Amino acid sequence: MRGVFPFAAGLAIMLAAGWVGFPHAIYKSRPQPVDFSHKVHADKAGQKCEDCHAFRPDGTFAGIPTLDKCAGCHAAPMGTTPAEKNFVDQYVTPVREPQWAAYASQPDNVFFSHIAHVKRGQIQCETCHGNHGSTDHLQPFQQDRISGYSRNIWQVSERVKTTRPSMTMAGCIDCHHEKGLEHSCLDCHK
Amino acid sequence: MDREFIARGVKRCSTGKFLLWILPWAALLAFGLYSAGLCLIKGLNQTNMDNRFAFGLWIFLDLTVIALGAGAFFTGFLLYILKIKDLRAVINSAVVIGLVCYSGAVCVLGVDVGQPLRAWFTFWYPNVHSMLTEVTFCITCYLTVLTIEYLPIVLKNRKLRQIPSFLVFEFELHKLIYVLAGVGTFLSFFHQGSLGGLYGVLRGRPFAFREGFAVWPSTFFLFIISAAAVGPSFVLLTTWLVEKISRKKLVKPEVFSLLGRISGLLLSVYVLAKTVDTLIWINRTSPESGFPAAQYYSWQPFGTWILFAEIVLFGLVPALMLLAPQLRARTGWLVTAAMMACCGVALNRFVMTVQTLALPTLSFDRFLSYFPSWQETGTFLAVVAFGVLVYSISFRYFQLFPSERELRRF
Amino acid sequence: MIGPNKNVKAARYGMTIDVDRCSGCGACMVACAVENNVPPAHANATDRTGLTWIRVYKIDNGLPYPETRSAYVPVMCQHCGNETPCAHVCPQQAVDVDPATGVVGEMPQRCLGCRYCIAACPYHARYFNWWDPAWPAGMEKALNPDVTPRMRGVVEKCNFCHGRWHAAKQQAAADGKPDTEPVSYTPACAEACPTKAIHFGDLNDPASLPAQAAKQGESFRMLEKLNTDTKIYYRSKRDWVRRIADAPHPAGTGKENQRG
Amino acid sequence: MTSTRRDLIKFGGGAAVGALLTPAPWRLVTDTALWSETWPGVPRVARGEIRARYTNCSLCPAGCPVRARCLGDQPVALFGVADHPFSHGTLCPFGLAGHHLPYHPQRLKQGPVEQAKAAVAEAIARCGAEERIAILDLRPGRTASWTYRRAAKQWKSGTYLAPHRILGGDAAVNLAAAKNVISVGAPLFDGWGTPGNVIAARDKFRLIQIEATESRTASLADTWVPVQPGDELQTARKFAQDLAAQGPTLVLDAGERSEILALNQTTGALGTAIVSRREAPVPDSWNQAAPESQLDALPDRSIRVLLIDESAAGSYIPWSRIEKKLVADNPVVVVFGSSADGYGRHAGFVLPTAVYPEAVDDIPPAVDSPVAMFRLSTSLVAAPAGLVNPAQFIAGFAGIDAANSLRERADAIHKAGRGNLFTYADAKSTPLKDVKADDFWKALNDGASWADEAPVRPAAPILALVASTANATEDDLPLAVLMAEAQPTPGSPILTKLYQESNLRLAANRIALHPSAAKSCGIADGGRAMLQTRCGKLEVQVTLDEGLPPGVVRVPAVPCTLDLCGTSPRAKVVRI
Amino acid sequence: MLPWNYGFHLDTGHIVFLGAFYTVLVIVATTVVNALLRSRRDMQTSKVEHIRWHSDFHDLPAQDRVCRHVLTGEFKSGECPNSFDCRECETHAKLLQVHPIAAGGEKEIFGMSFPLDRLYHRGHTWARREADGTVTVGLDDLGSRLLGTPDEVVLPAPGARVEVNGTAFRVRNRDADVRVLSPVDGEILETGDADRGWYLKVRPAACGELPFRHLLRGAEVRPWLLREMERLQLTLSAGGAPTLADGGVPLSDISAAYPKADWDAVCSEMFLQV
Repeated sequence: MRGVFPFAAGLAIMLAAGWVGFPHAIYKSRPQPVDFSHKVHADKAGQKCEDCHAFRPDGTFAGIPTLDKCAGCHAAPMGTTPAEKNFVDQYVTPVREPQWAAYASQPDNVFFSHIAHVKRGQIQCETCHGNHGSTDHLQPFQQDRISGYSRNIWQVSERVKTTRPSMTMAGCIDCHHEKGLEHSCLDCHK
Repeated sequence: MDREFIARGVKRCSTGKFLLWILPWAALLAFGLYSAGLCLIKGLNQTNMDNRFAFGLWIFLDLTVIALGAGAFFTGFLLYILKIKDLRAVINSAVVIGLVCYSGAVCVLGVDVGQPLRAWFTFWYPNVHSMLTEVTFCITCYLTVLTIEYLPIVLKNRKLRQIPSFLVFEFELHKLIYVLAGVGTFLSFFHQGSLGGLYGVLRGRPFAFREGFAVWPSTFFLFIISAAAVGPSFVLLTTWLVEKISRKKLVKPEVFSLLGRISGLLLSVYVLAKTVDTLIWINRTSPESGFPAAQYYSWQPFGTWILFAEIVLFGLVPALMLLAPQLRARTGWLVTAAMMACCGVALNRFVMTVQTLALPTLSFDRFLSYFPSWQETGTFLAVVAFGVLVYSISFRYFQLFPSERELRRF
Repeated sequence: MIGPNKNVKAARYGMTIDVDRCSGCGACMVACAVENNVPPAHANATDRTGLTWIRVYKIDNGLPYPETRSAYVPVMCQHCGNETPCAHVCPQQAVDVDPATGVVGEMPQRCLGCRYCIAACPYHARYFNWWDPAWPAGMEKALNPDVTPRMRGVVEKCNFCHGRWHAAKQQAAADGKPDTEPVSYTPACAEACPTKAIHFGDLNDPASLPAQAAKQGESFRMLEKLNTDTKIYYRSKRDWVRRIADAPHPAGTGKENQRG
Repeated sequence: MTSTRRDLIKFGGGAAVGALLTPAPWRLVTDTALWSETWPGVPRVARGEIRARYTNCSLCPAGCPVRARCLGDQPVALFGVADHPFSHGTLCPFGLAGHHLPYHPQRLKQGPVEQAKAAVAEAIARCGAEERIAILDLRPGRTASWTYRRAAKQWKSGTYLAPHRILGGDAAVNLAAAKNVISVGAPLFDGWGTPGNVIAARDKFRLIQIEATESRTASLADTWVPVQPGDELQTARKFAQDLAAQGPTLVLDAGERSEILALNQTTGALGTAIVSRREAPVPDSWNQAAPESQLDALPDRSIRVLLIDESAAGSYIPWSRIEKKLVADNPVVVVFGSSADGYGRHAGFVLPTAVYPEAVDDIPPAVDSPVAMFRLSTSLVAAPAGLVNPAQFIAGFAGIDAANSLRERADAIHKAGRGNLFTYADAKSTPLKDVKADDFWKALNDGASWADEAPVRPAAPILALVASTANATEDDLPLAVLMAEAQPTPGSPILTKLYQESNLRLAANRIALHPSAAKSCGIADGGRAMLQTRCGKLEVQVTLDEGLPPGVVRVPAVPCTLDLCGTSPRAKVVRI
Repeated sequence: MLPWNYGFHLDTGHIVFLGAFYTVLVIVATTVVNALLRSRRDMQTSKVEHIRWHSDFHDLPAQDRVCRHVLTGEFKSGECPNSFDCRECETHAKLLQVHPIAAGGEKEIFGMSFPLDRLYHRGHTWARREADGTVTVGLDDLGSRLLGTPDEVVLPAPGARVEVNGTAFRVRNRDADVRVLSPVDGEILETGDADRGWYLKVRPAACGELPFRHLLRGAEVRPWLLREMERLQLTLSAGGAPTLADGGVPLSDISAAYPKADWDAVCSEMFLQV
């Protein structure tokens, strides 16, 4: 019996470390520059996703809007929230682009065409970005310390139940596989 | 000082003398590891390989040592499966040789790939149609098997076997060794073959391309036979060498002769098969893909002499020498023949790797030659040194030749 | 990998290259390197260790001066359609043939750099990154955003400018076209060729120039007897040029070609 | 003791097993593999909006229209402007990579500007009666050239120097009108004229290439006539006589040798394939400018101050010819250029200039443009601080204002109201008279080219022929020198594809020999050797080329070799 | 490699290839695990001594493993299949019925005393059945001369168990470290020493004749000893020492007489251990 104890101890410690400690340790996280509320903009301003996250004429996706887009409405504070005031003082007035971090940013070698999925595939934003569009606060941005890949903390992933950030290749493949659109690596890699 | 580690009743040189022997090899190993480190950290630009000579000294080395290491599986196969009891005298030695060759080869492969961090992709996303996948899987599996086969030899060490659990485990594991021998044989047959297939499937390289049966080109089978043929020869060679160096009688003469006979038989089969294959290739395979076979030998220094040397000089001749009882009886002839057989297979692997890449396929392309850089050579030497070290240590502390003790009396 | 969606109309992108028009200026090589973020050579690189997805070889009729006559042949990945030698041997599926386009794709992020595919390729169209890709300070700003640079230790090769193909598909999506029709686009080499010697198109589309050129008598493909069914059709009125498609001449006549 | 050790081992074992049962090790394995995609060795590409901007390439007088694919403001790729009436959307390999020039490692960014100013001012002050202040302009015909001529006028001993040229100035070539072209080594498909125009015209004329070696042009010619160096003239004459009957036969020559170009007077090319070309209008106020004069016309040892504008590459004059014109006691030589590899090697001061596509400059019409042209090379990327604009630098000394001479020239052209304006963005050609002055200027800056109207019946020019200086026979030097096609120095770093990663073109540090010639010098392929001529020696690497005649050495056309071989056509190669 | 990995298709290639791969893995793994379990069981059933003897016996030179009946010349040749444990040997049992071993013989052999009241083990120990049913165990004359006056004798504590061919006690002399093999199974009652002429008093695990069947006796002793003397000579000569005085009486302390001999090796030979 006594002989088993050290073994069990080692086992327990590593299990704890690996399952509890590691998943946190592997990510370094930083807060977003502005505490932006998608909720407020969706409800009060009554905007749709594509109002701000627009497509360019050549089909490329503009992603997170630049300051001038925000300044269009927020030249001066519209509401009373400190977050907005801070935003206006810190960025709009001195015309300084906020350094947003994209949760769902894909690595350099991935070619992801939003328009092909949204316009052609008729996929809702929520399918990949979850309830992000209706949240009140921006969660801190998490990034893998080793690979530097970002973690899409918003995705409601049906299948990829791992500690890897979701919106992985496996996730993409699944859908493409079902639709028979899984042709070659270079479909989605550049 | 390390007396209690050395088996009772066998003579071993003094520790000092042993260290003196080890030292140069250790130095060589250190140098080799340094050059290998350069290749890993600075990248493969440290080598003299290029976009035409994508494979160089290392792949040639891998193919050769794996062929020579075939003694491990084949002796095991003969002893445990075909129950040729006399081979018990060399089986341990054969296992160590195998282990050395395979671990060396795998290490070099680790340096040879451009992105070692991704080496596991081959296991995780295998392309089962690639010969290289077959090679990778089999070699890693077989290396594991060899390590397990090596374990009993280690545990039988005089000091270690005093620990009851070791003694018992060794005893029980040794009872099951034939299972591992069987698995090893299966794996070896496949990867020796797929190493040949590696080049035989290159339809873009008519010099190497061969037709075959099912998914396997003829080189697949040629490599199996040649490896099986040369394995015993190499065991014979090393045993003889160790006897000379340690100035001891290690195995009975009849074991030498037996090894020679086995090697000779298989070698003659190989030579026959190789000849047939070559004829088919010259008269059908190569011309059909638009390459008249004659031209391969018009690029100096690769003349037809190389074909002659490969098949006749280092194939047929040693085969006959090994089959002639009266020649086999004389150690000198026996060893020479074994040596020639080994050279023959090395030459064959050289032709497969280097000549294949040196020959141009496009009419306006150049015939290229390649000479390894010192970093490449260093890595190569590291494998040799590693082999000698492991073998020396094993020989000193483990019973590589069980009959040594009784032969000691005569 | 998996067969394409049934209702996707498969394309077979290919090229026709008029050797008689090629002036050997090298514009295609430069345009290709710029388009695909191929780095400048390392100081120690040579024509044997360099990276040129498309390479213009100078060939000649083998006669001594002044009877010698030469021509220039751009050689890039020939995109074999039949038992593609490189895709067949890659141990980890880093090379595949897109059934929807016929393009042989190399996936550098999947490649482990065993270089087996280089040994397998009869056209010497595959290149290994012997060095870390390095650009002079500031020049990395000028990299093409549609193509990611490759790391050291992997193989790369021509993929018919798939960055441009992506862009074309994206544009098609923006224009509301269905993704079942193959898009038409032009790789950098074809666009840059000053003498218009290179033409790119869908071999499945009879109207396309390559499809028509392929039928002409003076068209030929490299090492046709290997039966690799390549998608690059060369074209020349000169017999001796068409003969280069055959296997190398024995050393007697085929001289060492120092150029190209 | 042993029990604790055993416990330790057990603990370790448990830990190992435990670790294996967690995601950690597997995740680490995956992450390291992913790290190998993003490790420091791999640069990250920027992302953003792609847009097209237009300019004209100023690497050579062809001035091909350029469509720049820009990420934000940064050009990431250059292409020609398709359906441009003259260049037909063609760019040469050097133009295709022009946007890399600002990042060339050898590119100059600082220079002794103030010291140069002081030295020049001082030298001008003590400039003797017989001594001159000379401005050497390698690419005449630009607006900047006019500034230099105006400046030269300001000094009593000011002289404006330009390389001697028979074609490309007042006389231009009209390939479209040629029935035959006899080219004595002229690199028609290798940097001569406007590539797009030459290729477009190619199918209409018969090309006879008279050249010792089979150059690119020769390989595309209808006939390649291999000749021994020195026999070109006779051969050209023979062909000229035979072909003249068949219609306008244009005779071109790589080195613009008068005796060869003179053949045009007998082949009916004058007035058809060679036409006189009037220069684009200039403001009246400029008209009292110094004339263009030739270096050889000056007495030796007469130049006190020499200002060389190398920023716009043109034909390179071997230094030995310049050097003997400089005064003996420390002349002041200032070179304006982007690298120190040219005249900078000989000059007292090298002042850094902007390079394409930083610089704003206009490009004179190419030799094959029958009519005048005016197009701007506008800056696509911001130039670094500390650079010098040669024109304004020199204008400053002369006390004239050249700040917006380009605009003045544009207005002058607009005032004349001739010709058409072709705008690149919309590929539209509009008569200039229908365009407002400001729109004209704006269009030029956004990418456009103005072409003068063609005269109703082209006039025959008087060719500026000069008596050729016979070269001393140098029989002790066994090899005749063949200059390879010109190459921009420095070019884009990516040009290693042509010079190093394939030997498609002859690299600056290489020479080519026939194997037998190399053998006789005992040199193997890639061996190092010393190239020796009357003017000096240079260490080079030897490339074997069976396409060469045995008696010649092929030498790349870069400043250092031009200094060496430019004036002495024979050389010898010695193994080292 | 796994069904959910990218590029996995359920086609023949994958099934055959990966099938073979996983089979190999399973076989190898089960073999090792199997060996581990067996050895664990052996440890628990304390068969260590048994296994050590078997392992040693297996490694003995072939000509040292000959059957006792070869010694007596009943057979030409034959290795002992039962590692010198004649108790379960049918051949031995049969032979005994045919002609039992002659009780005779002499007690003086080569000037060494081999009293007839004892049974001899091939590892040079003897066992004497006492009247009280116990068994005394000691080194035979050759054994004690080989070991001479030991530097150290490690005897098991009373109450410990010994088993046939297992270690009875350890003797150290010069560089030799000898495990003296036990002739009998049983429990140790008392320990003696060289002066008392015996080392162990054992209560045998079983009584009757069978437990002693494997021991040499009577007329068998002489041929056996003859063979032993040959072996001794061979080992000594192999060790480079001069041979024994021909047929002469061995000295009382042989080891002392051959300082140059590798005594550890000699003893390991003579006391049947590796």
